[in-house]
Amino acid sequence: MPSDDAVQSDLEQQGVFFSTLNRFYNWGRRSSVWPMAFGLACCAIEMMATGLSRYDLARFGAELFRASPRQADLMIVAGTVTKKMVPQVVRLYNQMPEPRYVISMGACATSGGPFRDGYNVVRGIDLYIPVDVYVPGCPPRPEALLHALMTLQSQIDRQNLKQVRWYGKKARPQSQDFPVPSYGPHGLEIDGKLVDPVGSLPLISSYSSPMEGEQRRDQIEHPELVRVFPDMERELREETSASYAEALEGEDQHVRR
Amino acid sequence: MRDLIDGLLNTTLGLGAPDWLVSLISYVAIVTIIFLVAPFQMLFFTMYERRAIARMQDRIGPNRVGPEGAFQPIADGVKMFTKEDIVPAGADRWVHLLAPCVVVAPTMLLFAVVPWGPGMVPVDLNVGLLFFVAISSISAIGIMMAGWGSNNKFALLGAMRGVAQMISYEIPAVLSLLAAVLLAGSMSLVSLVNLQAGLPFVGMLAGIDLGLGWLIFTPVGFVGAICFFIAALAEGERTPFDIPEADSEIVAGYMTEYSGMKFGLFYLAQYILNFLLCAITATVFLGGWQFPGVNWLYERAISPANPAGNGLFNVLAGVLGVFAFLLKTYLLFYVMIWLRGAFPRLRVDQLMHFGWKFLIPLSLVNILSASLWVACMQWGAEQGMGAIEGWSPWARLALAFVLTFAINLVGYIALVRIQAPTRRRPSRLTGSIAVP
Amino acid sequence: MLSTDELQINIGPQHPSTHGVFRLLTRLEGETIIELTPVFGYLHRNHEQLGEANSYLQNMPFTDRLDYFNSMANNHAYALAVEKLAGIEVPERAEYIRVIMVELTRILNHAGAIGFLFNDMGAWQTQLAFSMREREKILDLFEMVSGARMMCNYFRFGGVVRDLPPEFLPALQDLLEAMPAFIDELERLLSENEILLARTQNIGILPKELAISYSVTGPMLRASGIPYDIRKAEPYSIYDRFDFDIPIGSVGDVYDRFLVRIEEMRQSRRILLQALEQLPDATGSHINPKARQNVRPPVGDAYTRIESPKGELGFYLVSDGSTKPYRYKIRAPSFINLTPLGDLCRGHKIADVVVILGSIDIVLGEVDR
Amino acid sequence: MSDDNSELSARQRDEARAALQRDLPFALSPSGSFPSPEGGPDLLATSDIVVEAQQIAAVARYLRASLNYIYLSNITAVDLLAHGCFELVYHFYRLSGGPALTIKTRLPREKPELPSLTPFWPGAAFQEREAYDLFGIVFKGHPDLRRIYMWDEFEGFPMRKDFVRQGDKYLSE
Amino acid sequence: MSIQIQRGKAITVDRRTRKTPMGQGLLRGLGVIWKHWSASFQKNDSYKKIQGTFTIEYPEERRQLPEAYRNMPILLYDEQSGHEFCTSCFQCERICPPQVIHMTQAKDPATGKPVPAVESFEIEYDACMSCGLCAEVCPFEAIKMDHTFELSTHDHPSLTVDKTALNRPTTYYAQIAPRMWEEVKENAYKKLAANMKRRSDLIGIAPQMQEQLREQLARAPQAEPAPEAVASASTTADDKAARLAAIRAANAAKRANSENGQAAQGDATQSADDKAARLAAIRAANAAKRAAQQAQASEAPETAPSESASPADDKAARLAAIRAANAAKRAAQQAQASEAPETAASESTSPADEKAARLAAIRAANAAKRAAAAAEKGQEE
Repeated sequence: MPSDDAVQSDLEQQGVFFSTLNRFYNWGRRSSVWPMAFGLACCAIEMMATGLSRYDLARFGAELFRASPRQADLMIVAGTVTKKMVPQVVRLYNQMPEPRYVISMGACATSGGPFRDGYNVVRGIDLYIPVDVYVPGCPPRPEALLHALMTLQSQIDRQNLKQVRWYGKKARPQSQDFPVPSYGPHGLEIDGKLVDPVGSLPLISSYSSPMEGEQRRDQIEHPELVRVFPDMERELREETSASYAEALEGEDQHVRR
Repeated sequence: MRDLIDGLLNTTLGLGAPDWLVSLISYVAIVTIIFLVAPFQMLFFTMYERRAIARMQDRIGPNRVGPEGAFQPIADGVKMFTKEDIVPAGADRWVHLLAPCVVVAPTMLLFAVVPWGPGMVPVDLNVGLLFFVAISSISAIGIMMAGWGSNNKFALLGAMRGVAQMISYEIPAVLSLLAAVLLAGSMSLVSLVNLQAGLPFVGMLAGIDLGLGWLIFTPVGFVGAICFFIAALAEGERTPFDIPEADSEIVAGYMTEYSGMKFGLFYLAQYILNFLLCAITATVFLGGWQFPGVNWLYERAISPANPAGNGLFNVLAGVLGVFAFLLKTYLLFYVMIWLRGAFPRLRVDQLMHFGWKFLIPLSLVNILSASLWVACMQWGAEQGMGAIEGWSPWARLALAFVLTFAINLVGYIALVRIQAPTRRRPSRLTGSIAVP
Repeated sequence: MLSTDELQINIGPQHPSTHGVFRLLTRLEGETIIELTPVFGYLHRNHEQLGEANSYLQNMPFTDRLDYFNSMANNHAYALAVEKLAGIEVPERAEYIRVIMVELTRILNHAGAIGFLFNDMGAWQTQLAFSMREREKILDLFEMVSGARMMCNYFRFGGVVRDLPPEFLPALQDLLEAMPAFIDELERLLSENEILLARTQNIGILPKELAISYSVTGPMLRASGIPYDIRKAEPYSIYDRFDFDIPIGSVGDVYDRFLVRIEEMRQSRRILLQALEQLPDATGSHINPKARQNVRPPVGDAYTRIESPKGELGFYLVSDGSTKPYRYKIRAPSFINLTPLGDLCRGHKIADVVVILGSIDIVLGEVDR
Repeated sequence: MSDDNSELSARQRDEARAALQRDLPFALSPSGSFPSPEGGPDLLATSDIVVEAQQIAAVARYLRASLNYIYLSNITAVDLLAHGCFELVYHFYRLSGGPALTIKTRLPREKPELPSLTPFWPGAAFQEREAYDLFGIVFKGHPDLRRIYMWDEFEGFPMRKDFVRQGDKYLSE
Repeated sequence: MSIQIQRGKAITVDRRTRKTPMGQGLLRGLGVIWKHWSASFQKNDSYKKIQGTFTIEYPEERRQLPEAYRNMPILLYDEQSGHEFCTSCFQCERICPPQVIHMTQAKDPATGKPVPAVESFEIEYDACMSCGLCAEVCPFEAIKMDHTFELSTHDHPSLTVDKTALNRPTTYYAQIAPRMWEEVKENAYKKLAANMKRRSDLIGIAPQMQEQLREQLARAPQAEPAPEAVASASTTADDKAARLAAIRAANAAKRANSENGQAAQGDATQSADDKAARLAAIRAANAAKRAAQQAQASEAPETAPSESASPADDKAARLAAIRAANAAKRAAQQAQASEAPETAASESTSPADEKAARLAAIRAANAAKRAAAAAEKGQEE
């Protein structure tokens, strides 16, 4: 975290009390991360195994899997997120109160994993909600999930009481509701615009992680594009006329060299 | 408590404080202590439950936050305090906000009548049990408010279940307490505890006071204790009766829409209520602070009856009494945890079935036994007539034991037999085709 | 008469007890169900479509993720299908190793199913913890041979990836030694427990005739009283060499389904003991050295099925002579066992839905594929 | 092992074919109603029983009533794009054991309609809905023919071979 | 009706419903739990025990992972010579079920001919399904499965791992999987020795070892690159087109890079962009090659002269290359543009780039495919 040191020194200037309070606050949050009982697929079984005898997530104070998102701090997206499931996942995330964290467990939740070329599979949940920690693996070992929890804890340690969302209207990164996609005839839509067509790549970019401000890295790329690149030919012609000659030139040079 | 303050101010310091000031000071002190003790109990209980149930499941439980996980509940508290507070869209805002308070406040009030040790009862009401029963049912309103105010179907379902369950199980709870009240002839919790001095089974008959004459050693008390404890499980929403918040069926019941400290309050109320239910069971049936040595110490301590006593004994009696009381309470809570670790929950209709068709009749039978017991023990003392008038107290006790034991056993067996599982018709199935 | 309104409730897709992402549209009258419609597709991961874009070998790891509890059984069914399609022989030792793995899978699946039943009924994970403890031990064995806990990817066309490591057999012996105690303990928790009897007996009764016309398979079919086990009915691999019984139920309710599962765990242990006894005599290596993994089967189709822990798991493959299957269809037991759910639940309470669903023992990876 | 099974299944098939020939001769499909493309593999060639699509319900009921194939295990749709048809494959079993009896039927891609088996085997309901969802095959007489995996608003049938897909997997196609 | 069961029988399970329930079942259940509770003060460390605390306290205690354990693929290099075992035979890239492996073959800078060594090698750990097929098919024992599972991070792009991060010395692998390495060691070194003869200069040396070996290698006599089997293929028009495409894409990427460098952003930006563009280039090249090969294969049965076919293919491939190049350029520009306002968020831009690049690659491939198909059709007509 590049901004972390600055924040820390900033804090020191403001006095020991605030710094201590911040530390206490972070300690409280890191020691009591209650996950939501929310499993999607294969990884959910490993998530359960993590909570049970052999690995015992409870040691970290995180065994109280809450059934209601209102009482959960952590959403472990454990498994493949399909297009049909995304609206529910986003809605659940929106229902969680701040501070909330997301662990994207396993390859599928991170990037679609082995199923990423499937027509109904989302290429990573970070297209729709910001993710704090990614755990690769298919599925990750329970130990890897514990490691992810520790990574999350170390991240929470670096958070700053002043920048925590929802305290006061002026806190910079505001708590926000993330847009819930809706089902459309060709894929998922946000505000009537196709964002994740079935059988094609998503037309939106992923969210940056919350530490970086939770912004979408890029806006909807081709809002006018319906279906699987039907404008390919037209685009092809345009590009050809513009850059074919140039490219040929370059090639000639290369050949000569 | 008031006596203590009075003694401190007027006798020891000789200030001659007016009556109202003593009362005021004592109430403030009581309230402060209760507000300190109650959350501490809750914190301890959550930790206790998590560690104990982890052990039952071959694992360790929270052990990384503080030494052996001791600060885990504090961390939970900090987190809950700092969590965002959400009022769901479409919720009835004020009802939603008030519900947790309505649930927590009565449970706090209940602390007022719990006798912690000899002479250590905040308020010695002469209708202590009635107070307890009456106040504890107020939280049903809070639960209904929570369910209604949340604008959530699961919450509503949970609230309905919760209220139905609480109201149904009030009855067996009251009936089984009634048996104890019959024996004691008083509704004061202090007099109930005082009754249970002496030896097991015989009470004060032998004249030796070991503080073990608990009601649970009599057939009446035993059945009463079981009935009350089961009803307490239902009222405290513990497994196997945790139906209002059955997370595998209706998400989190009436708490579904509550976040942050509002949820924390429900959590608090629940654990405090559990503590109190265990405490009342311990007080009424397990002798409260009665323990070998407590009475002996207390008799030698300063009190209005014995102004020449030793102040140190007062402290020792208090410590031992509180220790005994808490030990019993925690053991009872261990039983609750144990049940939670072992059993699934009942279905809502089975719960009602069990409450109305088994528990209530059994406690009625128990009341019959209790009145017989009272009759046997007291018959002839004043009335001066009857067949057993001239019997020695030992013979009367034996007769009461045999009679009540027989009645209770017969009642239990008969009820179990009646409850033979009813065979359910298979539900109407469509698409059934005769297959060769 | 009071007139009551019907209440519509969506159980799922995110719901703690749905064994995955799965939605039950229920219409309630009070707490009694008048109609229940399952809605799935929330985990539709396009296995079949991806399977047609993959080569035959590439599909093997994908089968792991179908029924993610029983990857070995899925591997087996798929390997059998490709072997049938391409005409590959399997050495005897490989067959024994396969049987050992699949039977271990069955034990862990059934133990898990029973644990989840308790969880669904509201026990606080304890029985699940016991089940998962045994599962962990079995997964240790799987990890030893295949390198992964859940997604074993262990079977190959004509055998298995690698031979059993030397530490495997002693560990398996130890495990089998402790197995009866574990099963007994589970049964002690399950049978005669009054709460459990009240919750499971006469709940979700599926009569024989209905079970057949609903194409139900596996323990569910057997609990309805039909002794149909593919290991006996159409023996594949080397299952005709083992002595074991088929447990059947008499009523066909939830309780029977779980008693059948417990008994099947015992029978699986029997098979394992026999397999361990016969394994040293088995000939051949762990894989047919002539079998090419980059198969290019002749044009044609093949359907094979095995008795997976959840029921009949079938693979229907169509080959067009290339390295990729032209059609790759999975006949998933959980998917078809779900068909009677609506009928089973009608007239019961919400709480029973969860129990009935748990007794069907579904895995959404397989239902939605 | 597998030899026994294949022999057994061949015998079963022949018996069933003979019985169908005897009792439902009109149901057996005339072969070659769909053209095979030149060059490509002929996926239509099969030794299994091929029946007329519209008669599938009659055949299935006959199999159940007369030949004791009471157990319908599997329904598969195959999109034979090059041949211009869909093939539906049904697998039936006897409860007394033995391998599957495979019944195939073909229907044109333009108008894929055939009778549903759900009224006779309620267990076929989900499988037929699946075939409808992914291939667009319409089962007449199905009580609840809706999409099962994709959402209701979705257009198109993703398992058809001509459904456009993009992704790394399809780079080499 | 019913099935004939050989070697066994059907047994009806005992429902035990005859007894009147008196609560004894509950007590027995409680007894089981009590046993577990009381035994939980000891450890359960044996497969024979079913009671006792079973927990492994993970960060402090770790379970011994079995040798066969597989998590993510890694590449091996020989510590002595510094040579990587990988020869970029593309076997793993082809078998990889989720298609997460991307590589390019190294070329001799002097002759431009391919050398059995790998130039760039990237694995998307975030989509890897840990199936181990890549390690299984590798004929040179170059790719192996790692045991490290502690890979969780907040940084998604960092999960695309390049060669430098993938390389591990053989001693590392021998340590985690001694038996398995012993089995294949000899074979691996034999093949490596053969391949080392065909590598010149620093080609095929692990980046970790390059500094160390630079002087040593400079002193050593230059090995003459042996004529290769691969080289013969390079004479065909298709392959040439494909190669051109790759080079073109690479050039574009390089250009994009240099532009970035001029913009004087941080190193991180450059590497991120570079990575994205490189991925695009690799994919475009491979796709074009495959498309070309396919086109060629489809031609084979026909007797049509290859002259008429090859220009069309060439054109298709060239188009693909242009598109890839354009896309890469655009991605780079976009990255640059988006960077400009906020100087700090250098890392955040790369996934967008990567996606754009991926998109570009796929589009390029599609275009190539389509062009090839069109060419074919044209021929038929």
